[in-house]
Amino acid sequence: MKRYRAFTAFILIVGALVALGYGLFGPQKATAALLSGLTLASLYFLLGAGLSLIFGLMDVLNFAHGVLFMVGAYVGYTVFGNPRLILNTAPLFLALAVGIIAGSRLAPLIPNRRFIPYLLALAGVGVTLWGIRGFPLRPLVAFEPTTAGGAIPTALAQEPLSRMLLRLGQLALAGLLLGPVAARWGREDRRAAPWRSLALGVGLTLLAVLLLLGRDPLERFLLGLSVDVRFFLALVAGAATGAALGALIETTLIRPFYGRPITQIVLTLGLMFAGAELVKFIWGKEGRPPMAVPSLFAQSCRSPNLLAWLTERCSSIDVLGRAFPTYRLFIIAVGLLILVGVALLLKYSRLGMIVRAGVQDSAMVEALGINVRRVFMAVFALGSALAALGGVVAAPFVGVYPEMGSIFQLQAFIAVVIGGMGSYTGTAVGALVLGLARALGDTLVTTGIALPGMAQALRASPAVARASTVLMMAVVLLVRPAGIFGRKE
Amino acid sequence: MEKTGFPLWLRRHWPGLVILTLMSLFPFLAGLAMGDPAAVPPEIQGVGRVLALAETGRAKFWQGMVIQMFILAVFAMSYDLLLGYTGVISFGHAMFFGTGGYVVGLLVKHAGWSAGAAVGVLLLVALLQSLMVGALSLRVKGVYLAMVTLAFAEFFYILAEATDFRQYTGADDGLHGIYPPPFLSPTDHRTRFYFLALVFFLTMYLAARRLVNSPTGRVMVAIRENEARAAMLGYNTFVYKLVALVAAGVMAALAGALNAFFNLGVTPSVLSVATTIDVLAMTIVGGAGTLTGPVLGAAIVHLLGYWLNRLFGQTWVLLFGVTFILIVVFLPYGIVGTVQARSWRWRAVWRERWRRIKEGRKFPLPS
Amino acid sequence: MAALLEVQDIHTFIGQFHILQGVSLEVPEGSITALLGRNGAGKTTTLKSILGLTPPREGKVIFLGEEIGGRRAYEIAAMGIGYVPEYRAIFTGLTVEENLRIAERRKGDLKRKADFIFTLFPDLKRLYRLPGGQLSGGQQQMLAIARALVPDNRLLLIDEPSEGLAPILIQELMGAIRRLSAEVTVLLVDQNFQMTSRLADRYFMIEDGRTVRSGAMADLLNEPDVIRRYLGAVI
Amino acid sequence: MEPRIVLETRNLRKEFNGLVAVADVSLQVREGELHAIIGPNGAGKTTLFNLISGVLPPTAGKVLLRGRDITGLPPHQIARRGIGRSFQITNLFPNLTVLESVRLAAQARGRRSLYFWAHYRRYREYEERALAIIHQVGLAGREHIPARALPHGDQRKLEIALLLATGPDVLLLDEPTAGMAAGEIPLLTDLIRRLREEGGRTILLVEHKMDVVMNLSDRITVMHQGRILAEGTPAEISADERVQRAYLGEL
Repeated sequence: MKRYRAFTAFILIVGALVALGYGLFGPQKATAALLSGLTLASLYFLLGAGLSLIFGLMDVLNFAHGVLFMVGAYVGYTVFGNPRLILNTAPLFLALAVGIIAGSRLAPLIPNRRFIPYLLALAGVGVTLWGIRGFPLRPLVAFEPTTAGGAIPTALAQEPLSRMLLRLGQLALAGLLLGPVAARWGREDRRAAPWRSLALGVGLTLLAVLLLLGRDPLERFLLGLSVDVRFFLALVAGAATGAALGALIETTLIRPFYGRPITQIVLTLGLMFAGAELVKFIWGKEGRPPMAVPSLFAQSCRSPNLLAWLTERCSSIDVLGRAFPTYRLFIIAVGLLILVGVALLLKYSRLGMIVRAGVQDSAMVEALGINVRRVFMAVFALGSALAALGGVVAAPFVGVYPEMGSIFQLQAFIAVVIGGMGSYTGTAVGALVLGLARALGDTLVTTGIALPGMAQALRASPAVARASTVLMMAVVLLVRPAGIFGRKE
Repeated sequence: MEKTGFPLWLRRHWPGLVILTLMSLFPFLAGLAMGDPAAVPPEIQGVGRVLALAETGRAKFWQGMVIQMFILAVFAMSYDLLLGYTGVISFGHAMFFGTGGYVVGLLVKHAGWSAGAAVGVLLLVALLQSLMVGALSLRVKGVYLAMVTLAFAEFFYILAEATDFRQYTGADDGLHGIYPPPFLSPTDHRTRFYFLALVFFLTMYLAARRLVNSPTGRVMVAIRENEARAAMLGYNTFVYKLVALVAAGVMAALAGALNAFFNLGVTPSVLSVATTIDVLAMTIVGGAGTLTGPVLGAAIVHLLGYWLNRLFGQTWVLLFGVTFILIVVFLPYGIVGTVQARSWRWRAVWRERWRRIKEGRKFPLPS
Repeated sequence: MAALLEVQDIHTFIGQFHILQGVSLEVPEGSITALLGRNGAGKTTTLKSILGLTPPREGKVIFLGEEIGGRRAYEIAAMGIGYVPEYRAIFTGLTVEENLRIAERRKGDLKRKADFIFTLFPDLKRLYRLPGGQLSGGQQQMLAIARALVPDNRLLLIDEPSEGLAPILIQELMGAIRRLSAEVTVLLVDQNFQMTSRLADRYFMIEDGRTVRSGAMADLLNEPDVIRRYLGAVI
Repeated sequence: MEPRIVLETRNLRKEFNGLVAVADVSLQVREGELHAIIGPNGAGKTTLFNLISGVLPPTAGKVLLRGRDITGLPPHQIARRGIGRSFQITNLFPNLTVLESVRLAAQARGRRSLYFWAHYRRYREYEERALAIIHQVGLAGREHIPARALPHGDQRKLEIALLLATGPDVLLLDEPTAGMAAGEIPLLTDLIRRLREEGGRTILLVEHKMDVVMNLSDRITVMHQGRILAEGTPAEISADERVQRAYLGEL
């Protein structure tokens, strides 16, 4: 019955928003606003789904979620437009990872004294700094991303291979030093088969060396690919980076503080801050214009309807006489796809079953012999991947800039609070409500509010609409402190 | 023999008194040690010379550093009233600090009010703001509260940055030219401003200490320890959390106002998450749940920021973020918190031993 | 008869409270052993400590001849310990089938054990597709026990199974526990002394976080004073 | 003369997701009496306490205190109206000392808790009252030990001290002897008896230990599966055949 009431509330709110839109702006503008609303809702959902899943399962509120969204966007953007940066930096990370994997195997050989981990960590950080010292990051980043078939103008930014190989060695050494510390930090005694980590180590080493040796042909190859393939690669790379970072955050900063929620929250808050600074450090303070879109959305024309668009590949489509960018339809589609996909995963996979059970009682799940923490890590990685994917999808829509993480995270928070924390349905609903409200608000403040007795309509910037969603959250909190679909404590 | 009256008071408070004396003498000591003798006309001699020296060179700079520490210390103490004493995790504390700056800024610069009147109105505004924010956000608990307070803070941050109000707030450039009365100018009379900040800090410290040691403060601690149980004793925990939030909000707003006067302006960054992280770092480094902790934390964090900036330039913000994470990981109870827990346990052990000895039982002492 | 499980002088803290202050016990293979004691004596904590859900800070837990103290709960459980917690912690949002399937350690566990489970608890077959939350208290209890039977467990830890059940259901439950004990060793905690005294062969008595007595159940029944003193039950 | 009814529940009902924990319980507690509630685990005793003390809202029914409806009031208001409650599971302020905890409870009774400008030491009466109660429950000499460092039995005593310090006229005691060593129980029963005789307080007690219940109570209610099975004097109850079967056993 309660569920029923929540559902009615949801229908009423959405209905009211739609009616308000049509009443204020007439069908033309209102439909466009609603479609924009769906676009925003889709992005909010991609961010909020991970937040909500992670919170529901492990009671961790990840304040760094927006950073993952932003990192996804930046990585996707870079893979798409400037593969040289990736080809020159990825091997460094791989070398470090290989070192850590090998080093964690050596952990039992290290004498068990208290000061030794600190010493090793210090040495490891020192060698890392030594290894990246003087790396020509600035010139590598400086390139403007190119469009289809373009080339990066100069070869000067790259360091000679010999220097890069030396760096790989240095970082692998740093990893070796850090490995034992990492193994102890995770407090997980690794009894997995040694061949596994051996295979992983060899594989990663090969990959690193191959990337580096083949960096020039690879770059030419990547830039020669069609925009569509590169866009797809950007999506995959962004999501994969998100997943990897999520897993890393979970193992290093969340897991050791299980049962100390305040520490966890404060840590993710610190990460949110440091992450934004790191992005600024690597890519600079200035943002970049929206990324190029796949060819399906690229022709500069306006299609009269959906069918025509599929053949004409226009950048916009006619909606009741107004142009609407087709790429936004893609964003909506991705959101819907993920919404359904994750719902199916939760409902029918064994992982989903464990997650649903774990949301209720994770200790009992563990008592059944299931490694709950590995499930936690998987969910954290999944949530992070969704956020990062959202970032890549958003890049052609809003561009990339260092504040995008906190801006979208704030809206995702509000969506999750409105929908009800820890509820998957609630997140979708909250995202939808907030997206529609935001789009209407944006239309309202930019076209102006004409109050009776005023000579001129009152106009404002979209920032005001963005701020006003906080007021909306306040109203929901007053009426239902746990959100529309929230569980009452 | 129990001593009473003044000697007892002295015995209990001597460390504080020593620190207070040092703080009062600081401008003069700094003047003597670091002042620029060349900048002071030779005809000024004696006490006047010491005073003039304090307004020169590095002495003036370090006074500024300490003034900033006093301001941040008050800000951190106010945050600790929430986090350390009441157990409320708010991530929107920058909101109050920024409100302080912007309210006095708007009133002094655009309405032409005197600084005193502006601060008076600020008190009222901060009271109303914290009441409203508290009434809304305290309806939820734990991480929800953290999220909601962050959203409220971002609300004000966005408004301060919004181009719509540029003519009032200066948008992303900030609001500049917030002058205190000329005789307290932080540029011309830094030593006077130093003493203003010192008096402000002391007043706030004593007020906060009185609050945490009042019957109300005891209930706040009880809420931190076990909120449900406090309610079962008959306390309306919402009211006490609201009192804590209002006290913290007003204190932070006053600190923000003084900060605006000292820097002669505010920028939207005082309302940003970075400010909340700063204050969180100060509280956690020093030790949440103590008043001296945040003060110490403010001093350490401010100095750390200064040194990191000097050593690494632009990158310092990133390094500060990393340092913050390391501090949280390795010092979860802070400096004062850790020391106190140690000495407290130690005292408890000895008290128990003493009791057993007095009772004349022949227990083997626990080793 | 070798002990399947041996607990040696464990001390467990929950938060800052010292709950277990020296619990020792032995569970011989093939028996039903009862853990007795009043509310708050530390029985549930003992079970959780064995399983590693509240890891003991001191002392040893030995299962199948291996020291398992300090291992993670899932590793301990996967060695062959099934846990039926207090308050029937079944997953209310999952169907009966999913509640059983989630306990599988190897694919096909449920298929192999289905017959055994349905002979013990015929009701569950009828309710197979229903969400756990819609089951009655007794049915939930049956499901919780059935869940622990899905994988090949050597030992079951059963906590307060009779709590809140009508007498007739308790009879049924006793029958089920007796029958399943032919296949698996049981360590049983229950306030219902009528029930435990009829089921168990041996007992360990806990008071204030310490083991205070142990022995054969038959001997305990001849000591009404002891029962009254430690359990407060009227015989 | 018929004694006054202090606390009354009318058709009180609580369901959790369709599971009925307390089913239409109507209970009348008379002034100055010690009224015990017994029943097997899961019979709904603790839930009943939670409903009376406002921790849980009832699904249906009413709670009346001296004839006034207090159903659904928040716990702190119910506490201020004079219903004090102890908990089955130790529920203390872990880092506060015994004296600090009890003083807080004593302060809860007064009206000065919002005096944020004064030092708490100024109100000696709270401290004196706290010390007296600490003495009364037998915790003298342990005033400065934090709650978490106390042995279990002392924690139970502190629980009772907290309860007494708020000065309630109706006490809800939820298994006060839970987890106490057998030797300590007589001290506690003595204390409960004294409380009643001195203060004329009304006590509602949930307890498993039958000899404690039989010794102390004026009236016993037996609950089973959320319902009231029987009610009467200790003698009546121990003679009741249904009670024997459902709870006391047939051996």
